[in-house]
Amino acid sequence: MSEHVAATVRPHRKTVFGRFISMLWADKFAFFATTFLLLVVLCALIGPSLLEDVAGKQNLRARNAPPFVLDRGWVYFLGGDALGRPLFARIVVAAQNTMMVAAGAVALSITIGATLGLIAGYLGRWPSEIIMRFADVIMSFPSLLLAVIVLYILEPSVGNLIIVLAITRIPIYLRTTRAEVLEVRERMFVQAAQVMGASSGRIIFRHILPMIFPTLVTIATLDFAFVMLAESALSFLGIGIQPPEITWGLMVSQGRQYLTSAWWLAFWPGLIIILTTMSLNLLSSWMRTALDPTQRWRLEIGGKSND
Amino acid sequence: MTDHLLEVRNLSVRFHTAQGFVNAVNDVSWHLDRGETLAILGESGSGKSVSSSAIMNLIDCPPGEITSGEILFDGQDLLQLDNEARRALNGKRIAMIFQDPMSHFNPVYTVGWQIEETVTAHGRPAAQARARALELVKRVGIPDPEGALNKYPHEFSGGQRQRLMIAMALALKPDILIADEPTTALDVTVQAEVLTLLHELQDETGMGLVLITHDLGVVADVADRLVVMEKGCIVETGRPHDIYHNAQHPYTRKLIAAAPGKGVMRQPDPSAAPILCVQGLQKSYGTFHALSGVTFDVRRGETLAVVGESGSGKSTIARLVLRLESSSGGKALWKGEDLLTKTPKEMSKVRREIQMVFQDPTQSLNPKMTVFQIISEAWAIHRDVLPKDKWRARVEELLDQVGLEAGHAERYPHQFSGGQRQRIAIARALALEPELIICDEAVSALDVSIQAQVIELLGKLRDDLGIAFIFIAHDLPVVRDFADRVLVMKSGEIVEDGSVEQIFEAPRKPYTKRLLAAGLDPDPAVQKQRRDARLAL
Amino acid sequence: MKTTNLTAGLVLAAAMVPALSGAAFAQDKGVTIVLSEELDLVDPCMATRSNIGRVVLQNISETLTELDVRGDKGVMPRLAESWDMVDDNTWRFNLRQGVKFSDGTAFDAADVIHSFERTQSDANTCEISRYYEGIDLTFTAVDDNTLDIKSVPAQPIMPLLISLLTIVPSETAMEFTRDPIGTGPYTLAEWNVGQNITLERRDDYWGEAPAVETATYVFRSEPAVRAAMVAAGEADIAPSISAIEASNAATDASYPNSETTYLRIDHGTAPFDDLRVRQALNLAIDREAFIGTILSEGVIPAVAIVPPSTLGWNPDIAAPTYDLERAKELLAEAAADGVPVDTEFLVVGRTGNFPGATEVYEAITSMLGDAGFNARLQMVEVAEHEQFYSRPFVDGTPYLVGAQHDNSRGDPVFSMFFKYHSEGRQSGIMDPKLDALIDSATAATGDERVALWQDTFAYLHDEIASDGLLFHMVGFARVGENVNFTPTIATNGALQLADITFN
Amino acid sequence: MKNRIGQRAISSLISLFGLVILVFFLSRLTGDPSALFLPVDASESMRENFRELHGLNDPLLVQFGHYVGDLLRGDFGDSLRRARPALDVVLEAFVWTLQLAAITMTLVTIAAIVVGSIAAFKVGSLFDRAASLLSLIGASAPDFWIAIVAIVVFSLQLGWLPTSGTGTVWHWVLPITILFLRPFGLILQVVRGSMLTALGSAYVKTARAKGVKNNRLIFVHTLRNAMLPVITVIGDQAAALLNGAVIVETIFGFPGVGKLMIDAILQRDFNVILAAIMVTALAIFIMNLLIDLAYAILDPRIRT
Repeated sequence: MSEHVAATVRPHRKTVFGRFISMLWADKFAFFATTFLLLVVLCALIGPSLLEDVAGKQNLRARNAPPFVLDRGWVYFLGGDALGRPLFARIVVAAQNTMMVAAGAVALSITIGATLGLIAGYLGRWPSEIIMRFADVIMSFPSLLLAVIVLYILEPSVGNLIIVLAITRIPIYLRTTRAEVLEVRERMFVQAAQVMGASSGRIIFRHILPMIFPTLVTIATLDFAFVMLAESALSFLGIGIQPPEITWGLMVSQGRQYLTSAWWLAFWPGLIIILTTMSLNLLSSWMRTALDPTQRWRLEIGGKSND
Repeated sequence: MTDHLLEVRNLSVRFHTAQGFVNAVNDVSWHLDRGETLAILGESGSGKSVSSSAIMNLIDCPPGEITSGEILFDGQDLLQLDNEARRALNGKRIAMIFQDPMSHFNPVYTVGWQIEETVTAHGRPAAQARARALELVKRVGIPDPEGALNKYPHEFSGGQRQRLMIAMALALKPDILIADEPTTALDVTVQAEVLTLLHELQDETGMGLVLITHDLGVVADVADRLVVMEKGCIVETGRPHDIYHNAQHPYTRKLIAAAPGKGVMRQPDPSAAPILCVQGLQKSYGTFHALSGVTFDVRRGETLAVVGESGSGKSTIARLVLRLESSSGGKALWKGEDLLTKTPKEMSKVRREIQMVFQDPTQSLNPKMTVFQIISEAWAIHRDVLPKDKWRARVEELLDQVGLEAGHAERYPHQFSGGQRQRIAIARALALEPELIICDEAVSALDVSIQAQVIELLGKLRDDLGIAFIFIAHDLPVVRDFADRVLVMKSGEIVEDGSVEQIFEAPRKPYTKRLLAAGLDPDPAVQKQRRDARLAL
Repeated sequence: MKTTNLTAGLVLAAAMVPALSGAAFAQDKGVTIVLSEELDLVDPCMATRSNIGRVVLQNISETLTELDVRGDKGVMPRLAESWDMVDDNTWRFNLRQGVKFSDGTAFDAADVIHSFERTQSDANTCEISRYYEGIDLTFTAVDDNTLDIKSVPAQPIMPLLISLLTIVPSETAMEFTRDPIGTGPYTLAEWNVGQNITLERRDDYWGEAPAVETATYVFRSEPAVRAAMVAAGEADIAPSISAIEASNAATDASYPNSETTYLRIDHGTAPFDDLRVRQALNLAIDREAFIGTILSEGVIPAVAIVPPSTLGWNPDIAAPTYDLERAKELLAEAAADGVPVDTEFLVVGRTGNFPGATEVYEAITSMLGDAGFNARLQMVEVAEHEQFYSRPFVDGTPYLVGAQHDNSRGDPVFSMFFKYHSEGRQSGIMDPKLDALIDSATAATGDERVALWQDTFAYLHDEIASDGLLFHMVGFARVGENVNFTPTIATNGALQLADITFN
Repeated sequence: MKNRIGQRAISSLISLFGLVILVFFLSRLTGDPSALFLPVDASESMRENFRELHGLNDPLLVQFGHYVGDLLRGDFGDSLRRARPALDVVLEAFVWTLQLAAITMTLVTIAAIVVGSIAAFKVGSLFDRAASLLSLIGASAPDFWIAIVAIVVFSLQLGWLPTSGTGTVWHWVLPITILFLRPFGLILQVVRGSMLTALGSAYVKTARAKGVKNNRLIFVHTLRNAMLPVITVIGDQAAALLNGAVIVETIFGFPGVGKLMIDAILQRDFNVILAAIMVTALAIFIMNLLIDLAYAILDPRIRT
C-alpha cells in the first residue's frame, strides 16, 4: 500500500471499548455469554452478603421442595434441597466459592506456569531441561493423589483446593508459554531490541510477554471451565471441598442421589455449570477470532451491519 | 463480440473491511490473445492480482464481492458459470502459478503426487498422469526427474520449486497461464532462467500468458503488451517499449523514474579511517560452513555493500558482528576492540554505536507498541543518553528527519504502510546516534517507488550525519546507486571486492559477471541486448 | 479417508474381542447380587470384614456355631453338633461327622485347630484374631470329632466367640489364599477381578442343598446404579441401596442393619469434660426431625451403641427428648461454673459413611449452633477420619467424631471394650467404675451377664452421658421379583445364599 | 529419529524416577495404611504385625532403598490390601483402561475430524453453529451427572442399554459415550480452528487453481496439514484417558486403572499407586512416541 493510506486509516476512530462492544455484539452468542458471566461474577461478589443466611437456613419442612412453586417465597423458586434450604439462594451464594476456586486456581497456575515457561523458553538449555522434566513429573502425577496429599496434610479448604487444582494445571501454561517464547524470541522485533542492547528482563516483559498474553488468556478461559468441572469431580469422589462450604460442584455431587426422586437438586447447579463453562467457551472462541487480525473482519463486518 | 482468447470487461471487485468497503479493482478491462504475453504492472495494493483471482474463482465471497463486469473466455462469461463448471476449467484450460512456490506447494505431499493431481483432477487415468508428470519434470529441467517425483517440496531449491510449479500448471496444456509475481522471491540468476523457461514454453504451446509483476525489468524481458495499474484502476496500456520511452500517465512516469541503477556512481574516500575491521570471521553449523574466513574493513562514513545470492552468507556477517549469533572464529574489531569477545555488559555499551535496520519492517517493529514507545525504547535501555522529559521532542524530531509527522508518534505500526514502517525502523536506529548502521536487505521488500525514497533518505542521513553503512542486498541496481564499495559473496566467501565503479564497470570474476548479466534492465531494448548477451555467456 | 476408516474399524474390532468373550448371563437357578464394595481378598480368615463375609461366610466357609439372626434361638450348631462347658475355663465341642471340604478332604478337629492357629499367625494379618485378643486359648483335639478349648480368662460366651472362626482345611498355607476351600454349600468358581465373582453349588454338601445353584456377585459403588440394576433385571438382589431409591414397595424392604451412629465425645477435653455440657449436647439434637426426612422412617433413636437385638440391651433407658431450652440452661450453668462452653469444636464426619451422612452432620452442626455451641463441621475421608477416631487423639481444636458402629454379633462384648474402656482404642472415657463394670460383665454368664450389661448401658447413658447417641440405622435391600430373600440384621456382614429361594 | 527416541527415553526415565521419588515420599505422608487395612478396633499388636510384615517400620529412606532395589529386579512389590503382586493388579486393570481409551479416542478422532472439517469449511453456517454449541454442552456438563442421568434414561426408562458392568458390547456404549463428550468437544474446536487456518493457506489456492474438488480439498489437501496441531491435543486427551477415567469407571463398575488408583489412594496401598503410575507413564511414553511417528508420517519436513 502506498503512503497515503495512513492518512485515510479510520477517519472516525471508535474508542477501544466501543470497538470491543461492537465486535462482541456482532457475535450474539458471545454477547449473551459475556452478559451471563458478568451476572455470575456479580453473584460471586455480592451474593453471599445478601443471601448467606437464607442459603444456610435449614427447614426440613421444605425438604426437597419442588421448583416453580412460589408458596414459600421467591427464593424457593428453584426448589429446596435435602435440608430444605432454598436452591436459588444456595446457587447464588455458591458462586463465590466456585468462582474463587476456579479463578484462584487459574490465576495461580497461569502465574507460575507462565513464569517457568518464560524462563524455560528464554534462558539456556539446562534451566529449560530441568523445568521441562519438572513439568513432565507434574503431568504424570495423579491429580487425585495430589488432592488427597494436600487435603490430608493441610485441610480441605478453598485455599488448599486452589493449590491442588493450580498445580495440576501448571504444565499447560508452562508448555504453551515455552513453545510461544521459542517462536516469538526468533521474531525480528526481539532481535531489534537485542541490537539496541535491551536486557533479558526487558525483552521478556516488554516484548515477549505481551505477544503471548492473548494465547494465555484464551487458554485460561477454557481452563476456567475445566477447573470448575475438576472441582466438582473431586467433590463427587469425596476429596474436594466439604460442607459447610458450598460450590456448584458440591451441590451437584450431593444432589445426585436424589436424581430419581428430586431431580432439581442436581439439575440447577449442573445447568449453571454447563451455562458458565459454555459461556466461557463461547467467549474464548470469540476471543480467538477477535485477537486474530486475519479473522477479525468477520466480527467487524457483523458489527457494521448492526450499526 | 471479439475473438480474444480472454477478455475482462468492466470488472469491479470490492472487499468488506473494518473500515467499510474497499474497492480493490474499479471498472477494469483488458484482454489476452493466443500466444501473447500480457504484463500487468503495479505496486502492492494496486489491485493487479485481483482480476486474475476473479478469473480463477479464487476470491472468497465474503469478504470479497464482484460488483460488476464480465470475464469472457471461449465466448462464455465465467462469472455466470456455476462453481463446478469453473472448477472444470481451472487447471485444464486456465492455469496459474504463484509468487512463493514454497507455500503454494502442499508441504506434505510429493511434488510428483501434486503434479499428477492436476491430471487426475480432470478425469485422466493415474498411469497417464504419472507419465505426463515425468515428461513435465524433465522438460522444466529438474535433475534426476524420476527421483524428483518422489521428493517433497522442501527438498528443492527456490528456483527448482518454481520450475516444478510451472510443470504442475502446464500439465494439461492450458490455453492460458497466469503467473502472479513468479520470480519475485528468486535470485537474479534464477529469475532470468525461469523467465527464459516460461518464454520457451509459451513458444512451444502457443498459450496466452498473463504476467503479474511489480518489476519493470521483468516486463521488459518478456511482455508483448503492458497494463499499468494504480489503486485499482488501469492507468495506461500499450507496448512496453512505447510506454517506457513515452509514458503518458504521471504514475507510470514516476515508476520508470524510480527504477534504480541509473544514477551517478560514488567514489570511495580512501583517506577515511577504518572503524570496523573484520578478520577471518567464520561460522559453521555442524559441517556446513556458512561463512569461511571473511576479512574486510568499514571506514568512517563509508557505505560498504555486501551482495550475493541467497545462502551466500551475507546476512550471517551482520548477525555475527552484532552478536545475534555466536561466531565460530575470527575477529571483529570495533575501534580496535574485538566485539566477539566482549561480555554482554560491555557489548551493551557498544550497541549504541552500531545499529541495524532489518529487512521486513512489519516484523521488526513490535506490533503492540506505539511508534513513540518503539523509538524511545532505546533511551529506556540506555538511560544516560537522554533525560525522559526530552524524549517526546526528540521522537518528533526523528520522525521529522525520516519524513514522518510528529502526530504519528501515538499510532501503532499496523496503521502505517510498508515504506512508512521502514522509516520508523530507521528512526529507531537513529535514536542512539550510531556511527554504523547495518541494513540487512532493508529495501528489498519495498515497492520500487518507496525503495527509491528510502534510499534517498539513507543517502541524506549518510551525508548529514556521517554515518557508515553496511548495506546487505541482493538487488544490484540499488547497490549501484547507493554504495561506495562492494563485496561480492558466494558460498560463505568473498569472491571479489572493489569500488562500485570497478565492480559494475569492470568485473574481474566470472561469478560477478554472471550476476551482473542476469540483472534485468527496465528498458525493453536494453534488456533484449542483455538477454542475448547472457545467453551467449 | 477409506484407509482411515478401515484402520479405525480394526482397532475397534480388536478392542471389542475381550469384551465379547467376557459375556456371562445368569442361568436358571442362578442369582446375581450387586454389592457396594469389591472384595480385595477372599480369605476365610478375613470373613469378619463385611465385604468379604457377604460372599464367603457360610457360603464357602462355615463356622462351628452360628448366631440365629432370624429368630431368637441364640447360638445354633453348624459344624459343631453340640457343646458344653467342661469346667469354668474349658468348653468341649462335638464336631459334625461326614463333613467334607470342597477339595474332598474330611473335616476333623485338626482342621479347626489349624484354622485357629492360622488366624494367630504372624505370617498374615487375619482380621478374626482381634476377637481373641487378650485371651489365652488352647485348642486340644480329644479325638477326630471332639475338641476342647481352654481359655484364660474364662470365656462364658465361648460358643458365640467361636461363631466367628471360619474353618479351613489343615493343608491351607499361612499366607492369604485366593482359592478358599471350605465346608460350605458353595465353592468359588470364578473370580474376574474387578468384574465379578461366581460361586457354584456343591453336590457333596453335608446339609440340605440350597435352591440357588450359582451366585454371581458384581460390584457398584454408586447406590443409584445398584438399585437400577435390580429394577432393570440385571441383578436379583441389591442388599444395600439408599433410602431415597427404596420407593418401590414390591421390591424394596428395610432391615435393621446393626449399625449405630453416634458422636464420640472425648471426656478429657474441655468443654466436654463437664457432664452438663454433654447432656446439653444430647438435648440439643432433635432426633425426631431426621426420621422420615434425611434418614428413612425405619431408624430408631439410639440409647446404646449396640442394636436392640443385642444381649443385655436395656429397654428402660429412654432417649433424651429434644429440649432446646433445657440445653441452653445447662450450658449457661456450666458457663457460670467457668466451663469454656463457647470453645470452638469440630464435628468430624466421614464422607459417604452412610447415605445422607453429610446432610445429617450439617443438620446436627446447625442444631448445636442453635443451642449455643460453637460447632464447625469438617467432613473428611476415611484415612483422616481414622486419625480422629482412634487413639492417640488429634491435638488442637476439641472435636466430636461422628461415627457408625456395627455389632451384629449378639453380645456387647464385641463393642464395649473398644468404645468405652479406659484402654479402648476409640474410647473417649477414663472411668474406673466403667472399666470395672465392663470387666465384670465380660466375665459373667447367663442372667448375671444380661443384668451387668444393662447396668453398664444405664450408667453410660444416664449417668455420664457418654456419647451423643444418634440412631440405630436401617439398610434397604432391593430384591428382584423372581427371588425370595428377606434381609436380616446380619445381612451387612453375611449373606447366606441358602436363605434365597425362587418364586 | 532413532536419536530422538533415545533422547526421549532418557528424559522420560529421569522424569519417571523423579515421579517415583515424589510419590513414594509424599504418599507416605498421608497416614498409616495399617489403620485402614485393619478394622478400627484392631489391637496395637495386630497393627505392629501388619507394619512389620509390610516393612512399614523401617526408616523411610531404608524403605525407599528396598523399593528401588526390588524395582531394579523387576519386582514392584505386593499390594497391601490384595496380597498379590501390585504389578499384576495394575496390569489387569490397565487392559480395561487401554481398551476404553483406544475405542473412545478412535471414535473421538474420527468424529471430531469429520465434523470439525465440515464446520470449518462452512464456517458461520448453521451446521457450524450447531456442531459447536452441541459439542460444548456435552463438554461442559459434569460427567458424573450425565452418567447417572444416562443410566436413568437409557437403562431404566427406555431399557435400551445395560446399566453398568462389563460383558457384552452394549455394556461399553454408555461409558464410551460419556467419555467421548469432553475430548470430542475440545478436539472439534481445535480441528475447526486448525482447518480454518489451513484452508486459508497458499497451497489451497494452488489446489483450487488446479481444479481440485471440494471434498478432496478438505480431506486430502487441508486435513493432513491441519492435523499437526490436532495430534498434540489428541495426545493430551488420550494421555488423560490412559490415566484412567475415574468417574466413569466408578459409576459403571468398570475395572479400570482409574478406579484402581482412587481406591489405592484412599486405602494408601502405596505399591499399587506406584505401579499404576509407572505403568500409565510408560503407556503415555509409548503413545508420545507414536505421536512423534504420526507427525513424521504426516509431515515429511520433520523426517529429516
